[in-house]
Amino acid sequence: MWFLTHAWIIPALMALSFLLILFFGKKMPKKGSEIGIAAIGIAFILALLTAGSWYTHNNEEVEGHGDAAAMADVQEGCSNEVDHLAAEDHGEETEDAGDHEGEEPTDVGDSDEGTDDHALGQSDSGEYAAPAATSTAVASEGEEEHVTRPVVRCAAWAEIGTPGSSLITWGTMVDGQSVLMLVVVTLISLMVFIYSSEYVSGDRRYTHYFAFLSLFSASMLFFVLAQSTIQMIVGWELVGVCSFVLIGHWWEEKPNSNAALKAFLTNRVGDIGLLIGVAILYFAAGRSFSILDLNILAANGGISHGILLVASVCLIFAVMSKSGQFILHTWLPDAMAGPTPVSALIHAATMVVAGIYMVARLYPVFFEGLSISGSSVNFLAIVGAVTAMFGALLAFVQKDIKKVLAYSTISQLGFMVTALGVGAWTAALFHLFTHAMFKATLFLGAGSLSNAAHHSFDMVNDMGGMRKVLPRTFWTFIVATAALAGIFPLSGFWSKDEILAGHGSLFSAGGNGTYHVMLVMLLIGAFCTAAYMTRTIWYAFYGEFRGHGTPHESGSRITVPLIILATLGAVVGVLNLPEEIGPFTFPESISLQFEHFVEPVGAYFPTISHAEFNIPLAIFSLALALSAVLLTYLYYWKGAFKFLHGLSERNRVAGLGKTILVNKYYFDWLYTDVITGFVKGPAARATNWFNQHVLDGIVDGTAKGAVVAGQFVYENIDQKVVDGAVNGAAITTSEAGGVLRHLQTGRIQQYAALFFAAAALLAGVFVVAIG
Amino acid sequence: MNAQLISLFAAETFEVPANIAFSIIAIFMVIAAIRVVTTDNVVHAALWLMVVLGGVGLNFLLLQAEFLAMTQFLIYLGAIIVLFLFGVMLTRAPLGRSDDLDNKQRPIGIVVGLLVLGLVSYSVIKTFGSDKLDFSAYDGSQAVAGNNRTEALSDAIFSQYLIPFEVISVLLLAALIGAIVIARRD
Amino acid sequence: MTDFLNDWGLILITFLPLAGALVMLAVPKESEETQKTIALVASGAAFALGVAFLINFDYDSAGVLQYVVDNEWIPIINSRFILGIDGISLPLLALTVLIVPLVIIYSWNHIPSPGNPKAFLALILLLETGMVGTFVAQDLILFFVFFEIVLLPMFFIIGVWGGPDRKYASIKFFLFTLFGSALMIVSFLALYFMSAEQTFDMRILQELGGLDIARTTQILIFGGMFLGFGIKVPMFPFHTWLPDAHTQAPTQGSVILAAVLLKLGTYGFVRIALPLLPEGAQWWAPIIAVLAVIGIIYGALACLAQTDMKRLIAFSSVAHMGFVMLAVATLTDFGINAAVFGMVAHGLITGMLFFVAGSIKERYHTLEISRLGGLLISAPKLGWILGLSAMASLGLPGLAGFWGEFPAILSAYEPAPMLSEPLFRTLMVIAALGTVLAAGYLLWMYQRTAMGTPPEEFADDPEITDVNTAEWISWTPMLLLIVVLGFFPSLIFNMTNPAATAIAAAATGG
Amino acid sequence: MLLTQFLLLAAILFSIGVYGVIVRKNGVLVLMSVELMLNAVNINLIAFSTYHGLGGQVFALFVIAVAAAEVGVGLAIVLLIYRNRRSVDIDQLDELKG
Repeated sequence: MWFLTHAWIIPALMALSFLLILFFGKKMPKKGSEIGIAAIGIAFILALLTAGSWYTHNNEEVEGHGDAAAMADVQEGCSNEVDHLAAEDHGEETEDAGDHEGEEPTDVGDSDEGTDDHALGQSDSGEYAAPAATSTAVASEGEEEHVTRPVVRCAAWAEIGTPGSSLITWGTMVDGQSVLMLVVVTLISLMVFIYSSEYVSGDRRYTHYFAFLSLFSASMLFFVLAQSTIQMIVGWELVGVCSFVLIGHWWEEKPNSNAALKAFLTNRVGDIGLLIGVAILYFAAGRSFSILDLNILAANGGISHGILLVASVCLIFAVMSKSGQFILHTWLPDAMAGPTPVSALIHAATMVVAGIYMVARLYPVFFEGLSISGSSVNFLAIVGAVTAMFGALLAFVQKDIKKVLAYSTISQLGFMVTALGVGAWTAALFHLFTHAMFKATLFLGAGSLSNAAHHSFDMVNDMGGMRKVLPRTFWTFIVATAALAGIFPLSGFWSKDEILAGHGSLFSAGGNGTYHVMLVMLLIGAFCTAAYMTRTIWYAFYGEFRGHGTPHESGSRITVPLIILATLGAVVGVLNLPEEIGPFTFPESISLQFEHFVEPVGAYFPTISHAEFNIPLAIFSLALALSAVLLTYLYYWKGAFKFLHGLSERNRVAGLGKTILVNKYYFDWLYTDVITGFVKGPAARATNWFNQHVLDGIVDGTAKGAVVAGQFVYENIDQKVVDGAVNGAAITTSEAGGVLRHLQTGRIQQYAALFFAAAALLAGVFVVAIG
Repeated sequence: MNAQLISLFAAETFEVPANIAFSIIAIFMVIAAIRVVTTDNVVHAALWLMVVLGGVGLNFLLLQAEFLAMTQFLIYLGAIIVLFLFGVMLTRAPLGRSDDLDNKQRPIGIVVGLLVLGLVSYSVIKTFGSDKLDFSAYDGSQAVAGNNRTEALSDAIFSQYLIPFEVISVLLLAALIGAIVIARRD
Repeated sequence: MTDFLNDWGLILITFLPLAGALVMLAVPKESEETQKTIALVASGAAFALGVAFLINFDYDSAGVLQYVVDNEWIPIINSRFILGIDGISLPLLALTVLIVPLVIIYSWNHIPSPGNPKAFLALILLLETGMVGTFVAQDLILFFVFFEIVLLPMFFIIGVWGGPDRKYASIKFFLFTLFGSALMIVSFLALYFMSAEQTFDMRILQELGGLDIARTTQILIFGGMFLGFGIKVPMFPFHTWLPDAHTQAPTQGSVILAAVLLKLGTYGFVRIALPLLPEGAQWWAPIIAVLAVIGIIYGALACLAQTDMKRLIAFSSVAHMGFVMLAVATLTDFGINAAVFGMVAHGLITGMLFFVAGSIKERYHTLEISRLGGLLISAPKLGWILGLSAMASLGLPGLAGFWGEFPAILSAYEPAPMLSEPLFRTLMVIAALGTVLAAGYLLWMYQRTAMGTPPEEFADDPEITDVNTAEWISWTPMLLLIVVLGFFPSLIFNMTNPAATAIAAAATGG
Repeated sequence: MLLTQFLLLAAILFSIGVYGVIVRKNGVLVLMSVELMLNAVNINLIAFSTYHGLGGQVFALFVIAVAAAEVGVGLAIVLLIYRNRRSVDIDQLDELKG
């Protein structure tokens, strides 16, 4: 329990590591990398302990009934809805059992005993009717009531609005989903940190690299543990900025900084959706950012369908940018400009799945808003399926091994999004989990290859025949490729199959809806995946070495993480074995463990149904993958299908297709040249012109007008009329003066005489006349 | 001496000799003043002026303003006359006689002077006629004895007239500096 | 201590800088160190008082005026000398008394040409008195007097110590704001004559809440204030003085202009226009909101076309103040909170950007973006500080800018009940688009100035050094605050929330 | 003694002073005439002070002080004029001629 309530330590540790590296890193013997590795190592251990703790917590007998009991681990004040539930439940309880201590929810504080007592107290006092907003899922399953009890801790962040009812909180919301991400993020981070200490050694900004890698881990963990949507935004943007910094790690070269900018700006475009979506949900949930509140309300009809639909479309927009979905995927391949470990960590395993995670986190919003259940098409599924298929096609024409992997990532993320879109929630997260392992292996393997090939990623021109020189890299790459292609019994097979089954179409049943079109698209995507990965292996590892110099195997700090990750990528599939495969049944203790661990059951999660494992579909998809491998093998290794070679040069249609693919469906052209070009160029210039000429023109014109008017007044009225009068007077005066000037002798004494005489005369007048 | 005694002394015992003294002094003063404005020797003019100023001081004594009289003697006779003599010498004025000291406005001057004199005399006589001097205002509220009149004067200067006094001091300073600035060779 | 603050605190904090300026006049021109010390001590004392206020302020009743000083002033027009602070004034007051000493420290070895630190620092201190006075004045005439006091020193700072085009810029600045002020004082007078009490006391006027003034009259009076305050903000289309003033002003002038002066306008809206004229505010709110959003997009687009760094930052101010005004126009507690936070955040961030721009100008003798580059190589720390400020400026969460920008967008989703929801929601979306453009122009600017390799002409320039001590001292507090406020926004919201709630209630007549 | 006798004496001295100011050509002599006028005034002041208290004496004192200052400055001016023109003839100072 301690680990669940103190999960905040993990991101805080990484943030501390960031500061330490930033300020003291350069003075350390290993330039700060040791701080980062130590911190992430501890974080990983803590994450594992948290996972263990969650496992126990989750499997504990649920004492008490209803959602109030399930939410007993939610700290007071973190969620209005839960407080509401608790109060309701509590009220009934005190009615029924007068002997209860009457422990008010208000004094729960952070004492876990208090909440436990509360739950115990309930079980003592017998059966209670579930409150109004209870989950029907729990009741309908009937058997044993398993309810997920998220552990939520929060602190006030700010209060904006009417005091008492509009507190913005931040904190941790720990349940299976966030624990899973904790483990994934810390594990991959640990591997990448170790790998990087060799891979980027001697780099010009080695210390900064580790600092920002730490900051990235901190932000990602902060995001994963988010208790409120606003906290999610913060984490979301912070990982974005870390990605920006790390993509642009070698910013001396223009293409790198361009890629960084592109990534950041594209994400910003998506962020509009996030900001607006969160704003809508904030007001819809009665001025609350709490994820729990939102989910409870959305799952139980507390928010109208229309609002949920708009909000989910807005949020999908955000997913498109962050998780590289069509049509905002274009930044992801360019993001490969960053160091390879960064690509592995950020642009394959963790940051890019933030979108998936966000959808999964707010799943009731999407589930209800998009009416996933009982439908056959929805926006989320379309986006995912299109991405999965077209992304895979793009991977075919890439020469750069990292770009192949980037498009592969886009495509695989499409799989996950589709899974969420069709209601296969667990499958999506399971695929996220397995994909993180094998895709990280692939990226790190690509890094190892380029290390040998003089830092080139061009597999067509600079690689080839590497299998003999880099045996460890080769074998791990092969394993990860097989997993990615979904070859039995590697992990990719299980997770991909679950997604396919979740469509509720073609051989399978038990899904939430019947998504035929998406299934077909995903199958095409899966076929392509197997094919382009085989192509990659051909170019990288077989044939003659086409580069220069003598390649050599990388050191142990590179290969050990590779081996660990490849092993994991191979075996983690067993974590979610189905209950039965045809005649075989797996004991309960080992089947669907992942699902039990991750998937929430309760008021804050919609009721989703789970597809059964389906042997025909599994065999069909496996056959597709194997045939893809075989065909590609024949094409490259054996030179079969001669007519295909050079087809694009001969056939107009094929040529056009290839051109479209090479130009990435012209999205880059559209964004960079058309939209950005327009905004930066004509639009900005027009605005500036407007400012300088129209607005400033008006201002200057007014000023000039005032001056001209002034001049007119001066010349005509002042000079002619007024001055005329004045001048007239002056002329008269001057002439009179001409007469009188003779009096002015300049002799002071004359003046004195005049003065005295005049004074005397005047005084005389006074004295004689008046006095 | 008490106040009564003084007024007695002033009013009666001193009446006649004072009048006689005044007449003599006044005649000398008028003659001397006329000489000041008519003499054709600059230095003589200064010396005649000295006579007038001394007479003024004596008049002060007659009016029982002994402090003022002393001041008059010290400043005018002591300082200002010397200053004039310096002025005369520094401007290389002819030390002997000269015919060129007056301009051509003598008639105008006489007319204006008589006009002023006539007017002032007329109004003075008309207004004050034969008012007798009494020195009661000197004693005013305070019983004056011995030197106390000077004391009262100083009291007046440093209390009631403090600010004008200060202003005058500043003026003196300014004049001093001004004179130096104007007159110095540079 | 409390008694002292009650009786003398506000008077001292307002007039200490002025006293410093007067003392400085007595110091001979040659002893520059003494002048700088006097300036620093005077503004430092004001800062210390500001800290004392921050400590002793009663946050629980931040919605009511505290430390009120109420003395007779001009009895013949019933104008009184009333000072007081509440949760809206306090953060801005604190911002002012913080920024000025930092500017003075920065000036220690950065006196712009043609020199004469005595006059320069005295003007800055005079400026401080004006700014502080504006934030604490609770009488319309007093407010107006302080509001105008600010004008003159700034005019001279731009006109004397400015760039090559300083005359044009300073006169434009002066005339523009004076024009606004003229209309503003007319509005104040109208308010005086129209209201039942015939008083300039804002407390009484706010209590009356414009109830005794007819709606059309209110709209007209608000119009005058709108021009007066709107020019100062500045709102589109009255902003054209700003880029010129910023570009030509010396660094210190730019910093104060951006950090504090622009806030006088928005503060005027929040403090005077909204609560005193609720019905006028409700009529004008949609117009203000539309202009604010035009300002956001327009400012951003204009930024993209700029070739001069300072001018770019100046236009970004137009965009950012657009967010503040959008928040104000919603007339909600949320919006006003966001607006005040936005003011403080913008003050810190844009002030910081101008500081950095000034330092770059000093080193490179140009701010032409196309000529710069590779700042991260030539002066890495300066480059990182520029990066952090740019990130904060584009509203990155975890830094101060976010808490001004996001709540502003949020508040536009649900404006006050009498305002049109569809309009404000549309504006919200457009404003959100503005955040993308903000990221665009700031990062393009950053890319072109800081990234890449230094251009030939500056490659080995010995003048291009990294951040020096005076710069560190004056920048560190601002940088720290940018980060701290990003993570602990309640530091500001605690003060503003009660006051903002009260003002929103007054503005919506509730 | 009568008040009038002093006042008449003062009047005579004053008129003589006026005559001197009007007639005398030499700057120093003009100043002397001015002194005559000032002293006449002083007599008046003292004479009246027998009626009205010490104020008159105080003012006479001030007049003396001012006169001293005036003489100082006046002589300085005369000196300057002399230095510039080698003459102190006031007749020749006719810059004010219209």
